[in-house]
Amino acid sequence: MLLRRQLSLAIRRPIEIGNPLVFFAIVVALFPLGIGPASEQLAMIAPGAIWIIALLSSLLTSDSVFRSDFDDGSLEQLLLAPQPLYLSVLAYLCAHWVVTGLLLALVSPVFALMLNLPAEAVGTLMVSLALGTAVLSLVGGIGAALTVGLKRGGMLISLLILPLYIPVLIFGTAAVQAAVSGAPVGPFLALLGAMLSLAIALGPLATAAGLRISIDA
Amino acid sequence: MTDSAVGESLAEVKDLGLARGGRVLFESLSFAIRAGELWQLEGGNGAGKTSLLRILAGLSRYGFDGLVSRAEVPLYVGHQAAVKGLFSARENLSWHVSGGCVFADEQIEQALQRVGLCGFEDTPSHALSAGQHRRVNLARLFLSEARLWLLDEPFTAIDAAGVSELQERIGGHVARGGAVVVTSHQPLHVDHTVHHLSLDGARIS
Amino acid sequence: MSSRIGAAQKGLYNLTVMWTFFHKLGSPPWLYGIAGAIVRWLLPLTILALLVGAAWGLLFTSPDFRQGNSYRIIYIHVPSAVVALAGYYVMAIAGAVSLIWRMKMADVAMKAAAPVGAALTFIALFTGALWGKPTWGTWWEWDARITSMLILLFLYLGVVALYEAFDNKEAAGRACAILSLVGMVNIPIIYKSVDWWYSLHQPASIKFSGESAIDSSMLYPLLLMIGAFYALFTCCLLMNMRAELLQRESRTAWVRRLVKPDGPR
Amino acid sequence: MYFDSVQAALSMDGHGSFVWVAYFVTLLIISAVLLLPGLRRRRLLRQVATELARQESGYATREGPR
Repeated sequence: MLLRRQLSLAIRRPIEIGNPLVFFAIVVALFPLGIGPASEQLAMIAPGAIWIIALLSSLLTSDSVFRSDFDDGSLEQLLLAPQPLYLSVLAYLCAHWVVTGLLLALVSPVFALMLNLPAEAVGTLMVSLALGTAVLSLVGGIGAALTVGLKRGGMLISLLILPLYIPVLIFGTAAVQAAVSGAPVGPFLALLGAMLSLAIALGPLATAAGLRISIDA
Repeated sequence: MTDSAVGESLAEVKDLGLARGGRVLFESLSFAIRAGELWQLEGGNGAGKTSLLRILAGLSRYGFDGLVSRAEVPLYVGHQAAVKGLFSARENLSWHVSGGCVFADEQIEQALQRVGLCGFEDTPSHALSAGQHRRVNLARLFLSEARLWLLDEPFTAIDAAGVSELQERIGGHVARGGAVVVTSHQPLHVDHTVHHLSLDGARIS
Repeated sequence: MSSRIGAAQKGLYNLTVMWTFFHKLGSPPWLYGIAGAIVRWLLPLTILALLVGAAWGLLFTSPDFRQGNSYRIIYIHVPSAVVALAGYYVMAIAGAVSLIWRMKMADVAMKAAAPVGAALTFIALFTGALWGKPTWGTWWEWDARITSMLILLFLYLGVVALYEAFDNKEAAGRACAILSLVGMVNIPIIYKSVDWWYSLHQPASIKFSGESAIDSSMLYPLLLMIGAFYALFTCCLLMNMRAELLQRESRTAWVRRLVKPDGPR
Repeated sequence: MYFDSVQAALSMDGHGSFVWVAYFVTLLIISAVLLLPGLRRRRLLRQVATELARQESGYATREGPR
């Protein structure tokens, strides 16, 4: 029920969904300008580039997950809700993932072609992005919960959470590079899946505790 | 409205002490809120009324010493209206974050009428005035199942008719065995014994 | 030589035993006094151990046959790295204790551990870079261990920055406790993934002498330095805690009595 | 003593500069980390002392600066 509320809230304001996608498109366009149009160079850095941009866009949007509810007081009501906070936070983060991560994964083939990533790697890219952005949203939620009470939390959240994003980035890029070079992709995706299960189990717990502290401050 | 045995305590506080910025607001404060009681918290600005209410509600769990226990999750109406600008009044209430159960449509309609918002059910909330936002929030009084109500300055930005309507609702709730803790500067005209807890001298009467 | 390592380790050991034994009492004045007592004898011991270890490692051992004398940096690089990592765990555990049992003293310990750990991590990074120059010819080498050290430094800076960002210091302490716990869970994952990533890109790179590989004449000074660094960390932690206690309890009676023995009751 | 002369110890056949710079910087940081808390403690104690003195002579109100 809460998930429906979050999704309707997000859909109610389409521009909010568009922002990460536009951000993604612009930054992807920057890369060829920065590195030069030669296609083999682009192909070489394409997996890493796409993953880093996905990571940054997830980070930028995760700050506002709780902020709007915190400002108008409905976050306090959330703490008093009869259902456990773990589920409510999970609903919040799933809504955030669907709106940013999933869409990114669906749209990524377009950007992959722009960076002329070999076609057979696009499938792996989408799957790894879908899995990876879920982990990013869950971990980003922890940072958002801790900094929601602060006025100038935006920059701080990146310092807190980026080190925790590194394993996801490493294995996500490795999965796509393996796909490019034709190596088996299974193990990398399995690792991403393992990280996802860990993030699902522990992420919302830390986020819930973080919310209780930010509300109390 | 489940009727509870009168005298069953809904919230217990044992030697509660709170200091803010080095100043001790109150200490070793003990009292119990029983069903069928109406409490009014008094005290100047900054005397810690809101903090005490938040501690009672369980929003603040750190930063004070002493024990607070409560029978069930209370209904907390704070300064902020907890109303999303994007949603209409009806959506705000039907999907309300703390409302576990989903209310039938006519229940919401009836609640909005009681708060004087009939005709505004479907206008997006950002078109409503601040007073109307608070009325949407206060409409939850007519919907909530919680027996313990914690109302923080409920009468601000509400016109005379609304205030009397709310006081009558509070009286009804207390009569049916609920308990209400109100922080307000206006005296309560309710035909019910009002327990006063003044935080200035931490006196209980 | 090894008796001094034993002393430092024993000091640390009975400190932890006392700590868990007394943690019920956890009252500031007691902690202030006991920390002072420990620092009084641990500080000279640490300085002595550091000097002896450095002199021994620098001047008395023979150079490594492959890298010549530049390997002598190992005597500060490896100990600071090891203790920096241990420091993060100390901070995370102190955070957990302050969260679960609501103990103010653990919160003070966490706040005190963060800057010391960050300084040690920086030493490890700086000496690692300096060591990289003669052996690999580049100032910054994306070696697995040095990259993990860099990430550890970011984790430390994250905790310190979060603490400064909060106005209400108690909430800051709890938020940092959560962040350090999340960090603690992630450290093994980060270390493994960086090691794996490193082996993916440069499988054949030479691995400079790991602890076990070096022969005994170089090993002893290293163990001494590790013990000395542990003692150094404990010393700084206790001194920082004393200062932190004074800051938080500056208005209480025991601090007043401390300043003026016949101060007002 | 492995090195036969002080000069050899300084040069360490080419690597000396790196080794000594590393040790010097480490010494710098360690002494900073060791000294800072002590100074801070003394400053805090002095602060409390001055505040006490001022209170006794009755200038500041009961609150006094923190």
